[in-house]
Formats: sequence, C-alpha cells, structure tokens
Amino acid sequence: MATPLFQVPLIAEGRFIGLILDILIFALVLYYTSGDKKIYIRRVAGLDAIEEAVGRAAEMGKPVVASYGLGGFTYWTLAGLSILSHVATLSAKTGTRLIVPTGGSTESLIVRPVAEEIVKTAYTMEGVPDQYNPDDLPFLSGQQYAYVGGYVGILQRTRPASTIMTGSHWSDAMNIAETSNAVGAITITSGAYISNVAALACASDYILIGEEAPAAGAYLSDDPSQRASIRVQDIFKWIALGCIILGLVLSNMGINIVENLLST
Amino acid sequence: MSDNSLMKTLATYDRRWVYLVLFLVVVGPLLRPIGMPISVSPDTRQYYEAISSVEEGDKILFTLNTEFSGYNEIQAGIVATMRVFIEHNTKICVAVGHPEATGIPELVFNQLRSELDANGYVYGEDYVILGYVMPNEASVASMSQDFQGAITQDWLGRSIDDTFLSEINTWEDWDLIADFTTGLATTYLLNHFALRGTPMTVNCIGVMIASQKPYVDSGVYLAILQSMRGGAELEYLTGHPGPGLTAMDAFTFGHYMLLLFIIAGNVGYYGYTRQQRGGG
Amino acid sequence: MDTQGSREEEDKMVTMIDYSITIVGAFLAMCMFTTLYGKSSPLYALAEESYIGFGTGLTIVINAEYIWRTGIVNIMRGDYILILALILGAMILFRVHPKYNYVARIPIAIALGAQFGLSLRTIIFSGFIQQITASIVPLFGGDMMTMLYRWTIALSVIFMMTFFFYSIELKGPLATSAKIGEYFLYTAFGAIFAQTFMGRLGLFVGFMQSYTVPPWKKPILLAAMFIVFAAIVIMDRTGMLEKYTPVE
Amino acid sequence: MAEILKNRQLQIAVMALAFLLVFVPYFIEVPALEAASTKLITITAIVNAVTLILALQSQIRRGLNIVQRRQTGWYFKAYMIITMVLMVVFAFFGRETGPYHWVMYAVVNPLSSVNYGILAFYMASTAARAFRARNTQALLLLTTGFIVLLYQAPLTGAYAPWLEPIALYFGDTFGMAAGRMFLISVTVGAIVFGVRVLMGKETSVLGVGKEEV
Repeated sequence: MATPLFQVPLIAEGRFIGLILDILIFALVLYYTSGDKKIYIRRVAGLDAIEEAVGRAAEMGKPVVASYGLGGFTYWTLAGLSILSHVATLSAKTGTRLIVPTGGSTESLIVRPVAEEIVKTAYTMEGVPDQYNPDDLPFLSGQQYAYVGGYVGILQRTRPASTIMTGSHWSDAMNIAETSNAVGAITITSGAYISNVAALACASDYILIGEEAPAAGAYLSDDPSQRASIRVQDIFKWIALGCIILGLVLSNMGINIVENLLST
Repeated sequence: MSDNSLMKTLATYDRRWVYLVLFLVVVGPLLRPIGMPISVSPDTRQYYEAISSVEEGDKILFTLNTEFSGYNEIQAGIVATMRVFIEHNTKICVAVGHPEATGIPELVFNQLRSELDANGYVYGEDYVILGYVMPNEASVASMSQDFQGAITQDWLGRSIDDTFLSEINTWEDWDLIADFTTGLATTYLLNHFALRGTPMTVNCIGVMIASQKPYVDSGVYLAILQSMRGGAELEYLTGHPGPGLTAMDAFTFGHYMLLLFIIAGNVGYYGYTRQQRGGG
Repeated sequence: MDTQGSREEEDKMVTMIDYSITIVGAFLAMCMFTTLYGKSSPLYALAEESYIGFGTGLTIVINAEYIWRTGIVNIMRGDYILILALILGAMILFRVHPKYNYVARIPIAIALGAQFGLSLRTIIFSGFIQQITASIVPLFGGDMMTMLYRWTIALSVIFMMTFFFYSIELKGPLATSAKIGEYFLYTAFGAIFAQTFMGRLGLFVGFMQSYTVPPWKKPILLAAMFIVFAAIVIMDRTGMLEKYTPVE
Repeated sequence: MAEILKNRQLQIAVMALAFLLVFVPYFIEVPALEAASTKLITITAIVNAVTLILALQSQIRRGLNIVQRRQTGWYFKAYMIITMVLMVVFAFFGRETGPYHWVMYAVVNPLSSVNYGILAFYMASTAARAFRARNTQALLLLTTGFIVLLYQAPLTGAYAPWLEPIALYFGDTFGMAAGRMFLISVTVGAIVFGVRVLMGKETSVLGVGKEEV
C-alpha cells in the first residue's frame, strides 16, 4: 500500500492530488477555450464510413435513419448531435430522406428541440429548406422501451439503406443494431460503455469505439469548446500514460515515488 | 449443387431459427433438469471468503441495485449471501436502488424463512428493510455523511429509531456493504462508501463484469461474484443447492448452442464465399 | 432437508392469487417475446403498454414516498431548511410553462451544480488516480503466470491508450502502437462479448426458471408459450397484424 | 424580478456556488461546511424527485393526443394511462398484499425481466452471423470470444479444467485492461464536460435560449 508523500494542512488526507488534477482540468479548459486557438483534431476513419453510408442511400433512393442517442445533455449526446448535423448536411446535398428518431428518456426531452434546429439549419444552409420535414423527426415518447419499439418499427417499415446510431444508447442498442442489419441497412454505431462496445463491434458494419465518437463530433464541429475538450482529454491521457510507464519503471527499481505521490 | 445450397443456408439462414433454438435449449433443461457438474472459479472463492469472514453483530448494508430482471439473474447469489449473513448472526439492513426492487426483499426472505427462525431473527432488532432510498447520487452521498438525517423510516413508514440503525451515523459505521447490481446506484456506493474505506463486495450481472473488474483489481472492492454462474458456484460452496445450480444445465446448453451456430456460420461463410469466388 | 420441507409446504399453499399471478405473468411475458418474430403486433403493444403504465405508476408512488419521507417528515420534525427543497421543486415545474419557464433556471442551476460537485470530487479518484496506481505493479518476480498476467495488462493499457489520441497525428511508432492497441482491443472485445452474453443468457434463464419452479407452474408456462405463438402466426397469416398494430 | 431570474450570469453564478458548496468540503475538512454540503445534497435529491412530474406531464399529454385523434391502436394508449392511475390508487391499499402486490409480481416483474432477457437472443444472432474471420480484428475477436464462451459453459469447467486459465487470462488481462482504459478516458471526458458546463460554455444544458421546451 502506498503511503502519502506529504500532508498538506487543511486538505483531507489522500485527496490533495485529486484536487490538483481537478484544478488542472479547469485551468486547461479555460486556456484552450479562451482566445482563438484552432486545435488540430485527427479525422477518424469512421467519418468516411458515414459519408459512404449516406452516399449508398442516395444511390439506392432509400432513406437514412440517424439518431443521437436517448440520453440527456452529456458529451456523448453532444457528439451525436455534431454527427447528426453532418449527416443532415450530406442528406440535404444528395436529396436523401433523413429520419431521426427522438425521445427515449426524460432527460432527452430538452435535447429534442436542439436536434430539430440542427436538421432544419442543415437543410436551409444547403438551400433546400422545403425538403425539411418535421414529421421525419418522430418523438417516440420519454420511455426507453417505447422508444426502442418505435425505432425498430421505423426500421422495419421504411427499410433504410443505412442506420447511423450515435450518442448514448444502453441495452436498447443491440435491438436496434440487429434489426437494422436484418432489414439490410449498413449499420454504423458508436458505443460509450464497454460491454455495449464489444457487442456493437460485432453487430455493426462500422463502429466508432468509445472516444472516437466525441472526437469525430469535435472534428466536424466548429465549436471551440468541443475541440478544447478533446485536447484536454488527450493531455490527461498523456499524464496517465506517463505516470503508468514512469511508475512501472521506477517501482520495479524499488522506488515507489509515483504511487506515493498519487496517494498524497 | 446441393452442397452449394447447404453452404448458402449456413451463411444466410433466417435469424429467427437462432431465436427458436435458443428458446428451446433453455426451456427444455429447465423443465427436466439433468444436474451436470460444474467447477468453482477463483473469483467465487475469493467472494466466499470475503462474505464468510463477517462476525456476529457486524452491521451489513445489503443493497439491491437491480430491477426484477437482474434479480432473476443474480438471485442465487443474493439468497446464498444472505444465508451466510444470517448464519453468522449479523445485523442486516436492506436498501434498494430501483422502484421495482422494493418487491425483492420479500422474495429473498421468503426463501430463507427457516434460517431466519433458526437464528432467532426479529424484524427491527436484527434486520431492517429500508426500501427505495437510493434514487440518485445525492441521496447516497447523504446516507454516507449523515445517515440519521437522510433516513428516518423503513419501507412501510415505521420509524427506525428503535432499531440497530440508530447506531449508524456515517460510512464508518458499516462493517460491510454487499451490493447486488445491474448498475444503478453502485457507482454512488463506490464513490461515497467504498472509496472512503467501507469494505464492499459486489455481485453483478454478466454485462457489468468488464466494467467492475478493474475495481477489484485496484482494491476498491473486496471481491466480485459474477452473474448467475457465480451464484451457482456460491451455492455449491455454501452447500445449499438452489436456483443457481438447477439453472446451470440450461446455461451450458445455451452456450454450446451458440458455439455451434458460430462454427456453422464460419463453415458457411468460407464455403459459400469461396464457391462464389470460384464460380464468378 | 430443511429447504425440501419448506418447498413442500409452499406447494400445499398455492392460492388462487398465486395462480393468477403466474398465469397473467406468463402470458404477458410471452407477448413481449413476440417481438422476436420480427414484426410488431398488438400482443406486443399490450405487454409494452402494460409495462409502461404500471411501471410509471410505480415510479410515481416511489418518488412521492421519497419526497414525503426525506422532505416532509423531516420538515415536520423541525428541519425547516428543507422547505427550500419544496420551493425549488415547485419552481422547476415552470419549465414547461410557455411564458414563465425562466423561473425553472435557478433550481436547474442548483441541481446541476450540486450534481457536478458530487461527481467531480470523487470520480477523479475512482476513475483516474486509482486506475493508474492499480496499473503500477511489480513486473518481475512471482510465478510465471502472475508475470504473464501483469506484463499483458501493462502492455495492453499502454498500447490501447495510444489508440485513443485524437489531437495529434498518428505517425511512426505511435501509429504502430495504436495499431497494436486496436488488435488488443478486439481481443478484449471477444472476451467481453462472451461475458456479456453470459449475463444476458443468465437474465433469460433466470426468468424462465421463475416459471418452472415450483413445478405447478410448468403447464402454465407451456400453455402460454403455445397460445401466444399460435396467435401470432395466425394473425400474421390472416393480415390481422397490420390492421391492429399501433403506429408510433 | 423576472429580469433577475432571466439573467444568465446569475444562473451560472448560482450553479458555481452550488458546485463549490458540494465540492470543497470533500477536500477541506471543516465540519460546518460538511454539514451544509450534506443539506444541499438532500435538497437536490428532493428537487430531482419532483422533476418526475415534468416527465409525466409530457407522457400523459402525448397519450391523450393519440387517444383524441383515434390513431391506430389508440386504445392501447388509453389503457396505459388507466394502468398508470390504477397503480397509484392501488398503493393506498397497502403494498404487502392486495392489488399493488399483485401487479408488482404479475406484471412488473415478468415484463421487466423479459425486457432485458430478450437481449440474449439479439446477442446470439449477432454472434451467429458476425463471428466470422473476415479480417485480423474479427479473427482475434472470434478466437477469444470462442474460448471464453466455451469456458463459461459450466460443464466445460468440470471436464476440461485446463481451459480455465486460458479463458481467465483473456478476460482478466485484455478485458480488464480495456475496461480500465475506457474508465480512464470516460472519467476525464465526464470531468471536462462538467467543467465546460460550469464555465457557461454549454448553455444548452441549462435550457437557455431557443432550446427551451
């Protein structure tokens, strides 16, 4: 068991480093969102798959079904909305019908109007505002099961060329992905929690694994806050990686400084 | 030609056949159990050691963070663990983290009626059922910091003042938290109890193993019991066969069926695609 | 022996209530399974709406009770600051009012602030620091198996981590490392998929078992299975599925 | 009054204050602060419970709409609303026996169980169609998946104990590492998101502006 390196007066034992790391996140987010910093974000391969999926629908003359998840405003949902905006632009360009199932939980109620606005804006920007049809964003109730039932029903009736499912989906994800595959749609999904990711990796034609979805969202979006977020997360992954490698090397030489520092 | 169509069938059959076969291989052995042997995994042994090291009078927070569906999966673990606690004469407080779970304590205690009587358990003195007291993180946090302020009554509205719970004030006063979970408030218990130092064990559904295992490895949990299989193994260790062990036949068949489908699918995939390439 | 005795006792005491619970439960459950048939049906709608209706009712009861126990009872005991909770709760209801919805902003701000405070103060320990310290283990010494485990975990974490860097270009050794990380991830997915399947199978087996134990339930289960399956096939053949299935 | 309540700066300030009141006492040990923080947490828990009314409002309104327009299957929605009300009424007749108890075990228990148990079927059909060695990634997934599935069947463990260390190896090393990796990255993501909201960068979360329902 690691022993703290030192005790800071007033601060509870073993919580100093946690506090410092929290403060560091604040500082970094503040730094990267202030001013006009254009942060580089790598293009993830999944975006090509999304473009192909919409292109396929345009060729086949069939609709695309895209959803942004059934969670409230979390960063998964924001990523889903950014991707939805991209899909809507592509659909408007190619004249493809886009269906966006909405609802699914109480928290998602406040997300729905934002999604409507995003799709509408995309159609307007592409110069085809008349193609926007509010009925293609059906509200499938604030209940997860009714949402899944409705979603699956839409897939079965419209038999889309592609399904793009992002944002937070929980146990409902597999049901949707399997139905989508059964009706012959190219299925692109993203997963936020590990068990889901493993199952979706099998069930989908393409999957955005974990953080790939927020990164794709940030890549597509001009929102400096989303890009800053990816950068800060990267920095913390470097910190984690650095601590692990340094800690492994040092502790195997008999120096426990990293563990002790982390438990300070 | 018939060889080709067989390969095609193996590669592209209607998935409803999978559903039907899975249904039948599970229901069959449940209707007529065979009683095939099982083995005990190291994780279950560790869990058994953790829960059976409790002592008489220890105060245990028994949390049911599950819907009915999850209960069906982990009920073997719940009942077997509860039996161990009763046999050790501990003080047990049952709290639940989902509205549906308010119906579960009754199912558990009904199965343990004779153990309760044998050890002279009296409601209020030796065990208390709190009901749905963990709807969100805030409520769990307040239970951890100021129990008396957060909880005043049991699940039927009776005051807890005259029970052993009047001695509980903060997270330090619990000797063990035994959590049974499909997710829900477990993260909150982890944050506000286990991380502060309350010993905690977890029996989770299979879906959560991957996300919960790192906590055992990093020493936050004492031990983990995995899914229904862990429950069956625990029943075996405690010497009280129950629902877990009788379900193991269906469990075995379900797994073997899936393996057969995977093999068939791969044979079909290779046979079919290779023939297509050769022909085209 | 003891459990055997109590089982027999239970069997003797099967009441009409037990029978009705089992019959209705088995029938509704089978209705819900009809979704596997691949088409929505009125039977599925019946099961689904039953669940949503009664389930929501249950949530109302439980939440009301929570407000009563934690809020009102404590206020009556003299904890007057909790009145604030009721005021804020009333304010949040203005959220749906077309004109006065701004009233809800303050309670939402407080709830969000407290929520973030709660999670930010702890997850940095459980999800970050503790995961790092748990990764720092002795890599030498111990038996072969332990060493193999520890080396695999250490290397996996390091390689997988590089797969998740997005604000730099993946070139040279970093790209190789990310590729290895991806392969490791898929290896992990196989194991996790299997564990997840075990879990879902456990849910299903556990549920079916609740209709085969005690044995008097078996005929009811079989009858429900048969009736619902027959009904769905007949409805599909006669075109009744399209006619009576609700459209979202 | 209205102008004050509409002020966005005030809203963010209130949020920051609530945040600090909960956040700080965890790190700095001052009993009085600790008590205040606990009280605020309890208040928040109650406010959260009240928000259920909002969800109910939208659910009932939507159900009634369908009933009024006599959409196909409207009677199912009417049935849903009735059962919802019935459950609340039942609660007044006691919960250990009577209609509440009956509904709990005859309706809620089986339907909740099937709801998740049904996923076993989707996972089975996924595995049956997608566990195919199409490329390196899929081959790796197939191999570990197959071994772990084989081990998980309880009978295998009894007759082929040599498989246990291999299967456990995959779950406890690669699976564990992936779990840890995800945990670290999701944790940082969640904290960064929280910080963005607290800094007023994510106004949509607060329901400010056109996003309001």
